[in-house]
Amino acid sequence: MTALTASAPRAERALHDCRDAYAATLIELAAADPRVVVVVNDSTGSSKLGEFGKQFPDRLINVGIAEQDMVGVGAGLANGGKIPFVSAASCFLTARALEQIKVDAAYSNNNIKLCGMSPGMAYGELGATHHSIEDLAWLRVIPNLTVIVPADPVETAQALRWAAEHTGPVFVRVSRMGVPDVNPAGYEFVPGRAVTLREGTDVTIIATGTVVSRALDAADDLALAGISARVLSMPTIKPIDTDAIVAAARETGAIVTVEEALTSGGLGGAVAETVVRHHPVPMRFVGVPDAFAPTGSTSWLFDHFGISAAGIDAAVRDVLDR
Amino acid sequence: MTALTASAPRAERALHDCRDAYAATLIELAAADPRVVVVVNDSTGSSKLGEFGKQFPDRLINVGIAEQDMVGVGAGLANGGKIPFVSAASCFLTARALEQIKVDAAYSNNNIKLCGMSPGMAYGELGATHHSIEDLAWLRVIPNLTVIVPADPVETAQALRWAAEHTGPVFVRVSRMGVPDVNPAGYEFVPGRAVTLREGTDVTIIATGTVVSRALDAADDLALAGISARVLSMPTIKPIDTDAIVAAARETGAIVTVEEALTSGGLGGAVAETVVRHHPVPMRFVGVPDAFAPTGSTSWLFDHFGISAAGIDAAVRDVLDR
Amino acid sequence: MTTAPAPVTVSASAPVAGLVPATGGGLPVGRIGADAGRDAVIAHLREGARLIRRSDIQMVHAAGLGHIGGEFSITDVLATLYLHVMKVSPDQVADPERDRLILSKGHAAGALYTTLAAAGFIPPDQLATFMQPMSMLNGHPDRKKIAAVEANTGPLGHGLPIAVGTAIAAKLDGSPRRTFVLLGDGELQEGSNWEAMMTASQYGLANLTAVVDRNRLQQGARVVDTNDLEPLADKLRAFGWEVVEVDGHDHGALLDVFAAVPAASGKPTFVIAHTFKGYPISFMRDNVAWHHKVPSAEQVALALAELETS
Amino acid sequence: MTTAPAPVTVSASAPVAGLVPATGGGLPVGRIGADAGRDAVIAHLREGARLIRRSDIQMVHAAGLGHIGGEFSITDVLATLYLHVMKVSPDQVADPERDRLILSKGHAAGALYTTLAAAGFIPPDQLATFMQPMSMLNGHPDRKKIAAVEANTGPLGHGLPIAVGTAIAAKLDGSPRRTFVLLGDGELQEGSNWEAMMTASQYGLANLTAVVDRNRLQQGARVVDTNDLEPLADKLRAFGWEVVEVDGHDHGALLDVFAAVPAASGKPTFVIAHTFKGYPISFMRDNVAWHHKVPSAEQVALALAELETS
Ligand SMILES: Cc1ncc(C[n+]2csc(CCOP(=O)(O)OP(=O)(O)O)c2C)c(N)n1
Ligand SMILES: Cc1ncc(C[n+]2csc(CCOP(=O)(O)OP(=O)(O)O)c2C)c(N)n1
Ligand SMILES: [Mg+2]
Ligand SMILES: [Mg+2]
Repeated sequence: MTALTASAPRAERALHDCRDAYAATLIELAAADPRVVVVVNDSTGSSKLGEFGKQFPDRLINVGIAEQDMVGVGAGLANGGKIPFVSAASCFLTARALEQIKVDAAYSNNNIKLCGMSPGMAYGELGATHHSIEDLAWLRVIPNLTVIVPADPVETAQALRWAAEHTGPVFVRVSRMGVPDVNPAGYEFVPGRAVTLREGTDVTIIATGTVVSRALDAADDLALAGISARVLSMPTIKPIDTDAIVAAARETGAIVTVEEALTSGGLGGAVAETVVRHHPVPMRFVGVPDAFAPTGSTSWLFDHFGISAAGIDAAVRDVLDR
Repeated sequence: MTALTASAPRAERALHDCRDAYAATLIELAAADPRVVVVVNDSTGSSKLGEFGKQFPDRLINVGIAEQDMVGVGAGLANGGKIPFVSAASCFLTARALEQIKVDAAYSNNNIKLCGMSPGMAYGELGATHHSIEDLAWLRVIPNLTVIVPADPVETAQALRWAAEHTGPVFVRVSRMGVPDVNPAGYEFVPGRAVTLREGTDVTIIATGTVVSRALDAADDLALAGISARVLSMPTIKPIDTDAIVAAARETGAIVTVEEALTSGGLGGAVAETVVRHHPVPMRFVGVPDAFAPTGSTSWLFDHFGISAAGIDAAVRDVLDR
Repeated sequence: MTTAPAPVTVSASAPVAGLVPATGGGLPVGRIGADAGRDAVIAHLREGARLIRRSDIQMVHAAGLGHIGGEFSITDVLATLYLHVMKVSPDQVADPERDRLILSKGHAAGALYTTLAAAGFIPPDQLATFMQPMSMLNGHPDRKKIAAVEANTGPLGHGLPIAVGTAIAAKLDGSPRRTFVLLGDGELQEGSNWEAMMTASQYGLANLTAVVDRNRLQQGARVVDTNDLEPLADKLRAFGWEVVEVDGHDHGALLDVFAAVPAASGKPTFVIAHTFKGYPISFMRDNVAWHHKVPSAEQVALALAELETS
Repeated sequence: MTTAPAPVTVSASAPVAGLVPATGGGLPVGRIGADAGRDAVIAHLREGARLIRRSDIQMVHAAGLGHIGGEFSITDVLATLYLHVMKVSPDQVADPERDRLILSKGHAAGALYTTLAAAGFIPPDQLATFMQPMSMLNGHPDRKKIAAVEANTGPLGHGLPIAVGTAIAAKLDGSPRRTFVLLGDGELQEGSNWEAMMTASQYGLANLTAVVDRNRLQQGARVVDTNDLEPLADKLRAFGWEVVEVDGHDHGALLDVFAAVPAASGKPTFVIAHTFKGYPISFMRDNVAWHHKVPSAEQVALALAELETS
């Protein structure tokens, strides 16, 4: 995928593993509220919860490699008055325990927080079994479940704090691949609310999670070519911010979605359904197309699938047909 | 949901349980090909496979109440040269064995046929745990999996025969609630191909499976009010018939989808994604909204959610704004 | 702290043959405390179970849906727990310190509802709404609609992991509250149960009691012909549990078993309750056809007559 | 019908300290037939395993990714199966009558790939592409890319159900072909395994052999500290399997165990292979840190030196 425009110069940006914010925030929440517990499936290390376990050994519940049990135990802990954060690789948490998520978490309205770690293609070389790119499509349709995809460490921490306060089932995707800070100073996460990171009039790029920074880069590049792209960050996939989407459709006339997920069913699907209901406009979808990914590192796969400033740029030009 | 127009008179139509066509076709296939076997999870009776078991006792493999095992065993049988039809209530097959469907069936490209019995709200009164209304959204996004939702017994039989011939993973939703024959005499199922059951110019109703007859009824009613509705039956959800959808959007300018499933992510989602990509038009979605259903019989729930001629009629008028 | 016995109403009248009253009549029977004396408790449980079964079969008949076979096999266990053993009462359903029961075999919801009605947790007149549109009495229990329901079940193999979670919560709280979970025997074919058993053993959950309704029948066939569980006690013991076998229709024996929990060993306890599907009705008992068959009016009348003398 | 022994190449040269060759050198070693005599077979397997480990550690080092600890614990089992026991050879990978091995602990793909290379199923030069873009050597095995791979694994708890399916297929065909499945011990915490064990027992799958790599370590901790499996043999026996315990690094003992399958009892066989994660490398052995740690060039050199004398 080659860029159609020259790249704008990029500022040097430190990259963060959102699991660090995750781990620190859980420790903070646990220190403040004795009801906070964590449930893992032999995933203490991959969730960076070693320090949590040192500080709260009884409150780190490791059920072993048993995802159905893990979510069920989480539901039971919620019944027993705890606030469980179930922390497991997103691929296994969602694919292996989907009925428990549907029934024990959502349908039962239990106060359980499901934390999908290292989602998307964070485990690039490990292959399709370890890619969690279906999770947004699978979870978004489950009633009564809030689905959050933070874009940077600050948003991760805020989303977790909100989840701890909120009574009810929540899924949070906690990213492992390095991301820069994308939200402005003083940012406050509001569930269900899109964030306008850049104003624009020709097209709107709606991105979620790890790819928000790439959407911003693409907007920089497009500006050089005289294309004014609005950039919306969409941290909540469910409930989706219908107003922001409809305004984008109405005001900019075209939408490109970007996600570290399948192009079907997830953010792109949610936006498409909203758009045709309220204000039909042309759309393009950047993400993983309908295929199992080949072997490759995360960054190689991002480029391979065009989940990059260049790929977004191309999708914008395609939807604008110029 | 009350009809906005008078109902057209309906012809008396015999209703069929598609499981009968299912059972008869599996016996026919098994008689013709010794590789055909069936795998069940204590679901012999609910799959109407008693007679199959009598005729082919060794080829009805009952693993007990163990869905993960069931799909894995099916994958292993395929590896061993068999053509396994895995036959279980759609709710449990899809929610409980989703990772096995992703990995052992689709990613492994095994020659396995997954038969989701009694899907949708066939188990109305049994509640949301037994409703399989997420299955289309969940399975449609899995690469390399063909997803078929037959509308009547003839299509059920033809889809199964095609699945047996086709090498690769296939999911077929086998309906339990009574449906009339909707396809014309001489009908032939073609995978990936929509069927135009009625021509029309003002709007297109795209329906799948059990609700196709309701779409036809709604078109009858709408005709009385001078609204010309095209009716497309969409037996294959994946791959979706892009050409038929785009033609409908272009030629009729508005689309209403109808499914015994959530209004998000399934047929409606697939059509919305196609439309915004190729020819954006306004859409409405008839199905189960984003909620767990209350207690009630199948027919009560259909009416409750407006998955009826009257509900479709209302959705059409809403999308046409008249 | 067992709650004081509620007034015992034993007013069920003999049924008019062929005529099916809307509910069992005579519910609620209420809970009975330990101070009543063992014989009185057993008599109360026997009568309670009889009235619950009366109510259940009529309810299933009226709804035209239900799982009467697997409901009758667990009625005595449920009656023993809710009418006496468990520290939970209608005014305590939100008390964090309540004992909990999770009906993992959620298809037997009818037995749970009629037991909860008998114990005063839900108004008996609600039983007439079983499976009706917008009823709180869904085909499988829904905790959002009934406060006394601890978990939404229906898909098999969910209850034991949840029970492990409530038991860990109690242990973290240093609370003596107990968790009970009732499973089907066919249900034990679900692997999630064995995951949960390992966790329960690892965490030393002596406060957790699982009861398996060992009626030897599942949906479509005998368990032994589907996916045998034997040697079941050996399996459970190898998974680190205390195992007790009991006649699941003998209230006195059930009382003894539940009184022995938590086990001195610190292990969780698995009770193998030997039962009969459809017990004690002659034409239902041990008959796989009665998994979800709905009794006709005549069959209800026959069953009610048999229950009179049971 | 064991295939004739392929020419044995034992040309591995001692490594230059600090210098890591691209692959192990000397692969493939080929299969050895029964007619070679037991001592020759054992010598061949020992040398094969040594070369496989050489190759594997260099491959993992070069890729900067892999699960070397859990690969070294199963190398001897894999070598025994692929270099001698199993009736499958490179020109037979599509033969319906081949024996099958399913690597359920798919994270140990590196051991499988190097073993397949040693046995001639994949070109040794492919090993240099491990984990690289578009490689056939993915982090977990993919049967669409490698004909000798029977199942795409990686998520734990998938292999045994699949193996049950291949074994039922063989039984339906009246074929003597055998199925082997290799699992991790931590993996046995997945309930799907226990479901499959019940099915295997019910179907009397004597043609099925499961091997558990009993290295007593899982990803983040010791098994006993996570979710203990003991008494493991009792569990497996209670689930209807023959149980054999063996030193999983002793090729002769492994040969004896596999020769005894199918068991006369008609039951499936579970082999508890007692192993060490990271065996035989002094600084890796029995050390949980080596689950997916990648060895430095110095560590590779040290390990290769230790392998010379192993
Ligand atoms: C996950 C799942 N698979 C299948 C079913 C369908 N089902 C309902 S009851 C039943 C049989 C249960 O047998 P058992 O546990 O012995 O209970 P009993 O019939 O004796 O009450 C089955 C298979 C289900 N409810 N959940
Ligand atoms: C379903 C699932 N959950 C979690 C993981 C992550 N994981 C990979 S390896 C591993 C530990 C496996 O332990 P064991 O089976 O003992 O294998 P060993 O580490 O000894 O090779 C875990 C938890 C996984 N691959 N699949
Ligand atoms: Mg039973
Ligand atoms: Mg291990």
